[in-house]
Amino acid sequence: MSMSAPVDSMYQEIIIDHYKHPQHHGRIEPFDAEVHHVNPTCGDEVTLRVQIGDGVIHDLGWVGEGCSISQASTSVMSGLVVGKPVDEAMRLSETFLALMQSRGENPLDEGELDGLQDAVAFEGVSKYPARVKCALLGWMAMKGAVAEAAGTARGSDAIAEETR
Amino acid sequence: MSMSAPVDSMYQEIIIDHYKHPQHHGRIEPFDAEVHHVNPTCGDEVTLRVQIGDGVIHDLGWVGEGCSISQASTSVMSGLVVGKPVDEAMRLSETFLALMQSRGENPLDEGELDGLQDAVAFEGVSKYPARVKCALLGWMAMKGAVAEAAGTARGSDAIAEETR
Amino acid sequence: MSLDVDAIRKDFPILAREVHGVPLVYLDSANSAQKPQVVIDAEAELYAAHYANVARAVHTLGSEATAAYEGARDKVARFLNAARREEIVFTKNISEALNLLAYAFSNAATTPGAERFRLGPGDEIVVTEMEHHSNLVPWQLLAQRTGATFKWIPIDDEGRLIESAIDEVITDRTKVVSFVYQSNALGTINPVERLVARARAVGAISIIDAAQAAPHLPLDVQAIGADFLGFTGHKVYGPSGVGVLWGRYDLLAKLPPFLGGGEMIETVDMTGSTFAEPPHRFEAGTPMIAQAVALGTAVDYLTGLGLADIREHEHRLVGHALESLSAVPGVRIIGPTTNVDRGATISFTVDGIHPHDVAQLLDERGIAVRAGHHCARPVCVRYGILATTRASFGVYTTMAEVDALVEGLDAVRAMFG
Amino acid sequence: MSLDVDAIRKDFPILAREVHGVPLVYLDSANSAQKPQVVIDAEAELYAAHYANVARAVHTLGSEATAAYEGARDKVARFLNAARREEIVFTKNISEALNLLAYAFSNAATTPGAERFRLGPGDEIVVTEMEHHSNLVPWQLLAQRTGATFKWIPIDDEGRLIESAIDEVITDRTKVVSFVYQSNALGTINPVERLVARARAVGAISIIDAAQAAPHLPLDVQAIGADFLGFTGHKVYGPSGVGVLWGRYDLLAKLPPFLGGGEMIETVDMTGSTFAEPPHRFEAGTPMIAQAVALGTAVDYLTGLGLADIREHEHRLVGHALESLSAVPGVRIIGPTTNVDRGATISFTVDGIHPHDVAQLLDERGIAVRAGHHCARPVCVRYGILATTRASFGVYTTMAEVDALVEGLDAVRAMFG
Ligand SMILES: Cc1ncc(COP(=O)(O)O)c(C=O)c1O
Ligand SMILES: Cc1ncc(COP(=O)(O)O)c(C=O)c1O
Repeated sequence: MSMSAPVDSMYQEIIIDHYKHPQHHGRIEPFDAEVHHVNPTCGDEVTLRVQIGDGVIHDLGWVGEGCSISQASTSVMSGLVVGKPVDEAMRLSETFLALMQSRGENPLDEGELDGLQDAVAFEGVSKYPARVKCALLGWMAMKGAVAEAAGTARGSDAIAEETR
Repeated sequence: MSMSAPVDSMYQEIIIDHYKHPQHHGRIEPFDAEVHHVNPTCGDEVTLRVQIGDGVIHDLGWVGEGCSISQASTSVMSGLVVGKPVDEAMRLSETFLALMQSRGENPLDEGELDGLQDAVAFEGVSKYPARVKCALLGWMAMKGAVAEAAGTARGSDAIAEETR
Repeated sequence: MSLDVDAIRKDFPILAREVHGVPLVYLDSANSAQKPQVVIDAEAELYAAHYANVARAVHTLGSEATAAYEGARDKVARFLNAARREEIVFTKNISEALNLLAYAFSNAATTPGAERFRLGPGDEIVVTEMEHHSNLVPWQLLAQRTGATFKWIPIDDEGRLIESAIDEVITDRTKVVSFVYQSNALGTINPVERLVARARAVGAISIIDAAQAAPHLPLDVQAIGADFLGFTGHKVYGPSGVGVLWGRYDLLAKLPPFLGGGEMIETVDMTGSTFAEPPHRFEAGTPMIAQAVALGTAVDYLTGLGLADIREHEHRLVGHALESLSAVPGVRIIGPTTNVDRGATISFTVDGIHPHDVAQLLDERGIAVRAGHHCARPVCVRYGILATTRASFGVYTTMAEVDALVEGLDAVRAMFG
Repeated sequence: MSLDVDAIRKDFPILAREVHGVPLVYLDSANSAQKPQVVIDAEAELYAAHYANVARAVHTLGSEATAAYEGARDKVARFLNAARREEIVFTKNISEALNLLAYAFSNAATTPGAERFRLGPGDEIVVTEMEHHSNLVPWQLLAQRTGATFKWIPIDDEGRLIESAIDEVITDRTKVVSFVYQSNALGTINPVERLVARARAVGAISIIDAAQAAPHLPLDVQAIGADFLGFTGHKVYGPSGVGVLWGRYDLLAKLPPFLGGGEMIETVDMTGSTFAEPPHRFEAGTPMIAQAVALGTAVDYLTGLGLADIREHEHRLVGHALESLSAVPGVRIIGPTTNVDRGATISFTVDGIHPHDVAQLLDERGIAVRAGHHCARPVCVRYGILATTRASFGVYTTMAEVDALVEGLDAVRAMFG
């Protein structure tokens, strides 16, 4: 057997890179909301803070524990949404969710794929339902924190449900 | 389809005859013991009285309700054991039990078969475990009544268990 | 469109069998239906190429098995037109599904947030007099555990619920109403809408035993409007060892757990545990993986044939059977004698001949029917009989088989004549 | 005689499969074992030629299916060396078997003659810290229902029971002692005789979870001397959807029913019911007919190979694996590191790499292992870890496969290096 992963590996170079060198890692100050999300089936967890103003995610920081997929995905997500309007972050989140639920049949058009940038590397995860939740953990935490900061009717509890 | 039963029918002529013209049917007086046995899976029942003296079954009478197999078998059993020593009745009962548990592979020698006389007609029943209990009902009642009459340690309760 | 019964029969390998040297005439589908080759193959193929435990594994076989198992949940959800796939719980049979509810209700006593399901003295549990033991004993035991009162809606001489009794028996004290959609002993199809409406009017939980309905008529749980409904795999041409409990999600979400074990938990500590969301909360341990997958195949097979066409085919068989059987001297039909609101199951007695003898002699002619109380003993008690003979039909049953039954009964009568 | 593993591998069709373009190396048998063709065929053949419902039917197919089903009971009785065939109860898995006991014990509260099984405040239920959730949650729930105290025997750093604690934790107040024979998370084989003897000495009922023992070593329930023992079909190379509860007949005879329904009754009236003798009292509804039959085939297959030879084969695999894995930098074995009183299941962590990543990357090389808490979360808590990777072996596992695992771990470490 060779020592390299197969070409269709879930573990794209980019994922390992983000795992080893996570972006926006740490606890930011000041912040408008902090959430803590856990994936009960595997124990992965993330604590995430956001700072929001004028409908824009000004800053975001996180710490977490778990597999490379959950940690790398949170890192990639952070790089994508910081500095973006909340609307756009939510759209990206929807697009990523669609990719994750595609079971390996990528449903996105070129524009959508471009928007996801590095996050496209997680496409292979969609074939493993047990791991999809890992890839979504950070995204769901971000949504929860944004909702909490915005003080919308949809509290973080309701959103936490989705990460189960 | 023809109107006659197949040659390997469980319903030998002899069985139908005994069903239509049961022997030793009725309640005898006087009697030494009376038992009532029920087959809970199909509801067949028999009430049976015996009169015993000097280790011999002097008389036996029964009434019952149920399928032709249970009623005919009780009739055949009665004809076989009345007038016989209790020992011999018990031996016949064992032999009949062995035949019933044979699942169609008759295990008896010629002498044993001769002893069973008409009861050999029930051989076909042994292939149908659900019906074996029907064929045994009267025999078990007889054993129970004899034990009761003899006032032995093995009460009819213990024996009733066997007919379940 | 009507069913192509000849083509259907080729799907079922066992129908090529002979019994006592004559072709099998299988008229015992209400007891358990035979299996089409696609169902047999679904289990075998999973084992031969895609088997592993589900939910717990991150490897390829585990993912494939999980996709197949959860795919079966989607198929069953479509079969029942459930609002959400999470409303489908796999059990080992419908008996377990009904016991699951009865135990969850008594567990509500010590589960915070489950007040809706609590029962105690003064509360009532209502069934009907025509229930299968599996929808009767669990409620008797629940009444014994909780002190609630066990009541039932009586049936009339024709084997139908006494409709005027519905409103009397179901009262403001009634907490649970559980009833059979189609009776396995009588063939009666009950007034489901009336029963559900009455249960809802008094605030009771309504539960439907659809074991005998699922193979024969289209089910739409959203249209029916009940709270829970169950059916069993082996009667819908699926494998043995698997059944289904459907429940409205908002109720399932509050329902206390039943069996404890692997996969039904959220987190476990030595000092206490919390439980997963539905449906997994109710699926403790390794599930019936291959059986659920094959059940998915079975319900798709039924949908492919078309439930409306199946109903029409069986309606014609029943019409013919009722007419022919009534003409046999000494035959008394136990249950509705008109072909209205009744399914493809006909119980009867033959004067002077015990049902076991009838069934056994028919078997010697290749005809498989059932004899006994059909696990609905109170029905026999109601009609003052010990047992009945029962013929039941399915998608593969032909008019010629109904005729064979009638001829067979003539022969049986001749033997005992 | 040692196992002819090459020949055995040909019995299992799935082992010919490729995963990600490389041959499958299946090291997840403790999760669920693969199925030999004879087991797959046993189910399929029943459906294709001898299927009907059991117990209830007088016709030929019903008799054949009943003979096959009850024949499987005989086979399982022989497999366990049970004193009587009536001591074998078929369940859907071992989780149900353990819940059956836990519910029967609480039903004892309202069942005359079942005093022996009653529990209340002050009484103790004892398990171990290494139980599978299925032998833990049912007892936690029973404690909650009855007010009894839930206790456990702790484990040491090597993953073995602290033997000196056995006498302390099991006291005169202990009514039930339920423990795992071989741990699924650690591989530890427990001192069964000591535990049974201690339970007997204090008059407690002893229950053995033999889910992980049954596939690997000879079991003789009469020699073991416990009161109840369960195992699960899918781990002994049998089908999914079937398990076994064995119980001493005199205890089963007094044990209250669990599930209510068809076939578990003696007689049913609307006003109350009485129950059948064991084993039928505990088999409500239509059983897992084809699955029990195929389980009979599976245990005969194991007996044919020889449990002693299986044990020896797996012992060698474990010895080699313990040695090779210990040599991989960063690998820490969770559980006994010596090949004494341990089975063919090895849990480990790899420094700095999450178990899910380890398992997933191994899968990409065709190697199927499990990652997680293995439904024994308290074990992970005990060792301060979130999860482990677990490799487990079976009759078809080769030394080369153990080597492939070790090579795979080198590759995984290289990627994350
Ligand atoms: C030790 C042990 N007990 C109980 C179980 C539960 O078995 P099942 O899921 O088949 O009920 C398992 C396996 O999952 C186990 O390993
Ligand atoms: C109406 C009805 N309910 C419940 C059952 C029980 O089904 P199962 O034995 O599959 O649990 C049956 C069939 O036996 C039935 O006909």
